Amino acid sequence: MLEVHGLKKRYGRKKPILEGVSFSVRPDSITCLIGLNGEGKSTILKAIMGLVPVDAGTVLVDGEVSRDKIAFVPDLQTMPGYMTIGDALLYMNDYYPDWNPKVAEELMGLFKLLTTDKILELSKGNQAKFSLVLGFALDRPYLLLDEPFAGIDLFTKEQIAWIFSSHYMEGRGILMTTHEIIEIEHLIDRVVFLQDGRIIDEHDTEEMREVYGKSVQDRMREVYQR
Amino acid sequence: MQFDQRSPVYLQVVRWFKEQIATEELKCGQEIPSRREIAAQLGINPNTAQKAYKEMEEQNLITTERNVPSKITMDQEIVKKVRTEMLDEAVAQFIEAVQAIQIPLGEVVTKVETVYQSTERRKVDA
Amino acid sequence: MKQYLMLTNEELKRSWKMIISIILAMAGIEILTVVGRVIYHERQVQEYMSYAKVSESDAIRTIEKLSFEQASSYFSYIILIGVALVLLYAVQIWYRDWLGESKYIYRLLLLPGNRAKIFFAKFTSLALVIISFIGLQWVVIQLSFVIFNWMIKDDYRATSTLGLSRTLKQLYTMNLVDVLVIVTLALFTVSFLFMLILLERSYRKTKGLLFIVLEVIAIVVIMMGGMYIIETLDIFLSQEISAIMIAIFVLYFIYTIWKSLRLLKWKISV
Amino acid sequence: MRKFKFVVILAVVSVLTLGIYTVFIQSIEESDFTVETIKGNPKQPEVRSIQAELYDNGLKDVDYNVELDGHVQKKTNNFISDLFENPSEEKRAPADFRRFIRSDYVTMLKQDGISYAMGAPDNTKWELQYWEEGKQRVVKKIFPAPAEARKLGETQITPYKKIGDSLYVTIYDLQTEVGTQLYKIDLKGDSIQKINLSVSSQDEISLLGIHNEVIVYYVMENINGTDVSKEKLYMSNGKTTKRLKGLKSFSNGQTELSADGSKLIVLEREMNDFNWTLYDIKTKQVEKHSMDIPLVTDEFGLGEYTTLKDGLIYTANRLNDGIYNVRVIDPLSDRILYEGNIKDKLKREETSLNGLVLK
Repeated sequence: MLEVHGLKKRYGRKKPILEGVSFSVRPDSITCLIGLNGEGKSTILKAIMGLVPVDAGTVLVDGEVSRDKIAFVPDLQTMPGYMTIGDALLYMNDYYPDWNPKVAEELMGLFKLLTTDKILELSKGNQAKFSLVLGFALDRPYLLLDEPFAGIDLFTKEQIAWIFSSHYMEGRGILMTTHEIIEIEHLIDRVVFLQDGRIIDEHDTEEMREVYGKSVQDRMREVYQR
Repeated sequence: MQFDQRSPVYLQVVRWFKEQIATEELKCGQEIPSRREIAAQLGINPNTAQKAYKEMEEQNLITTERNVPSKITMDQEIVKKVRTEMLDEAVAQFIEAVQAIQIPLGEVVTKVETVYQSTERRKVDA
Repeated sequence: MKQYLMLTNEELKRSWKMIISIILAMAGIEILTVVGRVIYHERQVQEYMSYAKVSESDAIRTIEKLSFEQASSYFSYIILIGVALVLLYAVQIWYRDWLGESKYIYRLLLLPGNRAKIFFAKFTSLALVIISFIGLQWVVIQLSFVIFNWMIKDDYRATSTLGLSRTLKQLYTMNLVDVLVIVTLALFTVSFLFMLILLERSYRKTKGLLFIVLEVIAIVVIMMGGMYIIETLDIFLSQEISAIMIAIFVLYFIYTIWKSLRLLKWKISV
Repeated sequence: MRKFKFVVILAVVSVLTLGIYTVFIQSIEESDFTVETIKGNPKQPEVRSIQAELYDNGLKDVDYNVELDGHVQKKTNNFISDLFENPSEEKRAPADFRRFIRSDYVTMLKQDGISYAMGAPDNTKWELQYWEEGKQRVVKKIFPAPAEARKLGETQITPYKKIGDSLYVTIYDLQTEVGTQLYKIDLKGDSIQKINLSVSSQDEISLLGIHNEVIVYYVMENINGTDVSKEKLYMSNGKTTKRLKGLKSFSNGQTELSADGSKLIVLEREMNDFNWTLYDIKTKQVEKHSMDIPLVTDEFGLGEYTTLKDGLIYTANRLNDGIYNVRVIDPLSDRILYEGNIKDKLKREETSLNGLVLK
């Protein structure tokens, strides 16, 4: 279980962006963190990964404070510009003991990525797919995806969505943020609603459909009263 | 496969299987794909596939022994029950739609017969 | 340890073209200035001979012979430029990870294990660049001396022994301890600069600048305070004063490293 | 290896280039000094105490201390070498003695290997400490300040000379900067006796020498009303004071009473002319002496060092690149007690003379 307790964060003197965020991500499930623009969704992901300092709050993974069990796929390119995909894969192999070259190779094949391509010359779609490879090819029980579908074409989205129904999901707890909720709603096990720096609602999607007959989108409209 | 966002996905998967059984595309005792294969095939999350299979086991539609692919039930009764269940459901929906526009029964019956026969003939010609 | 060295290699690989081009440019310019001075001096003598219609020896007597020391007088300016470039590199080596198309800082902060290796990788890159610059600069001096002796006419040359300008003698004092002292001071400056950068990167804009100013004031206060206390107490022998000063320097050096590592661990932000 | 390529390249470049630099450093020839004695014996006490300070400001600055018996001490300087160098010669003195002499109210006299340090922390008591080279013990004495001295403000005590068991000191009021008083401290009897030199209390006394209780000194008296001041020479035995006339200006050169107390030696040295005058205390006769000394100044116009100490004239003069002539002269008899040439094997033009240190 990936547990987030009481995350608080304020950027300078502005209104605090996180005012005590607490929720948890179960293993072997896909949890989607939903919030309107600027509500601090990716701040939460970055905070979990220790990429931004928090004023208060802790993140526990199976009871310990350690990030070695979480992989992170940000929605931007993280490898140095001059690298080709091949270099990046070697880089990951050098630094990550739990790097799984086999999975990397499989995904590279599935996503039709070439090791000779220069990363910064990749299309936005391919860059997104390559970031996913870097995330999934790590044997880690938890995986954070920040806007995996942002700004990419339909076919790339389908390929990425396919991965969510693939065996690569087994043994993994996924926490993701996305605005393209409609297309992948059926893939999500759990939704967490964020507003004004706090988690205001949490649901098991199948249960919500069975008991209330509501889709995630319906619930969103109610929660955010737009 | 397209999903209705407002009803549980796992039940829609079970229904999909029932249709296959009703139309005997899936024969009794026939092996069905594993949870992983069905998830990939239908584009659903492995947990949902798992839940669907558990539901089908509870409804005795399929039998699963340890790490052997699940099979459709051999029990003809269940297959018959699935067919009637599917028919009832289709008819219920049809009637609800027809009553909504208050057509007398007689007219409905004759309409159904003619349309049913013409589609049968078209199926034979194709 | 292995990862730290690999990271250092990564840092150097990224700026390799820049390092090579700076070294070649500096060497090239320095040699050109020497060649230029020799040619200019020769022309000066020739022109004076024809203009004043005197023999070559008289012309040389008035215009005076050219020594290598004079020919290499521009080296110190070029070295200053080199120092400035190294300082720029010390800043760029951090900021390129935040700015620029790819946000390498994410990857660095996400690497498993201790984040200290990030600091020491960049620190070692700077150290290697600085020491190589100092070493190569000496090679260029020797090379220019050879070119100088080869080009200049014997009787135009003031002395055949290698002479260095006053500023060059400050850097090349023919004593290895001095090289060590210079490198240590340079590394202290780099470490102090790294701390300031990390302060800015952790607290950003206003708060960041505030902390930077505080740190600078801290170092000034410590130095001044230390001196003042020593003066007023006036019980220390000169050796003891030196020992105290060096102790303060070493402690502050360690502080800048410790502070940087702490910032990297707790306060840094992407 | 692929993973460390650039680190290795730069490491190798650093090691190689610094290696080249080290090789070059080793290849620099350092001066090697030999002493050729022309006259006299380097073991003589007056000569043994001489140390010629030479330094080489070529590529590698090195300091040399050459003793006339041929013993050479070499010291290469670096940025931090002088951090740990003890400025005062009392390197091996006990720490608290070094601490005492460091305090700014203390002044020091070195004579015959003994360092006398005196100071008045406040004008109620005088502190004296003296230490003999090589000994661990430091003699400490504290005297109540004499009545006359207490009247002064912050006083500076300057030990002048030790003759027999008594140490002559002059004291000077730092605040009013007026008047000097002379005292004789009996080190055995631990008593302080003021020596009255009949001179107005405003004038500053400059001692020239003391010989069996007779003190020769001069005073800078400014002719009232003008800012011009004239040196007046006196002789006194503490009771009667006599004015000595006949000797024109001498305060700009170095002036000392001769060892036998009979003559005043005034040494004046201007580059190439090297002369001194003798003034007989009794006969008031003035004799001018001179000696020609070959001097070839270096490119900066330097190359000579001359001083008068304990009645003898010590002079060192540059003859050529890397050759220095050293002489010890008895001014009374014009006799050259010692003469020798310090020769640098390399005949380097960068080698220059810093001075003579007389221990």
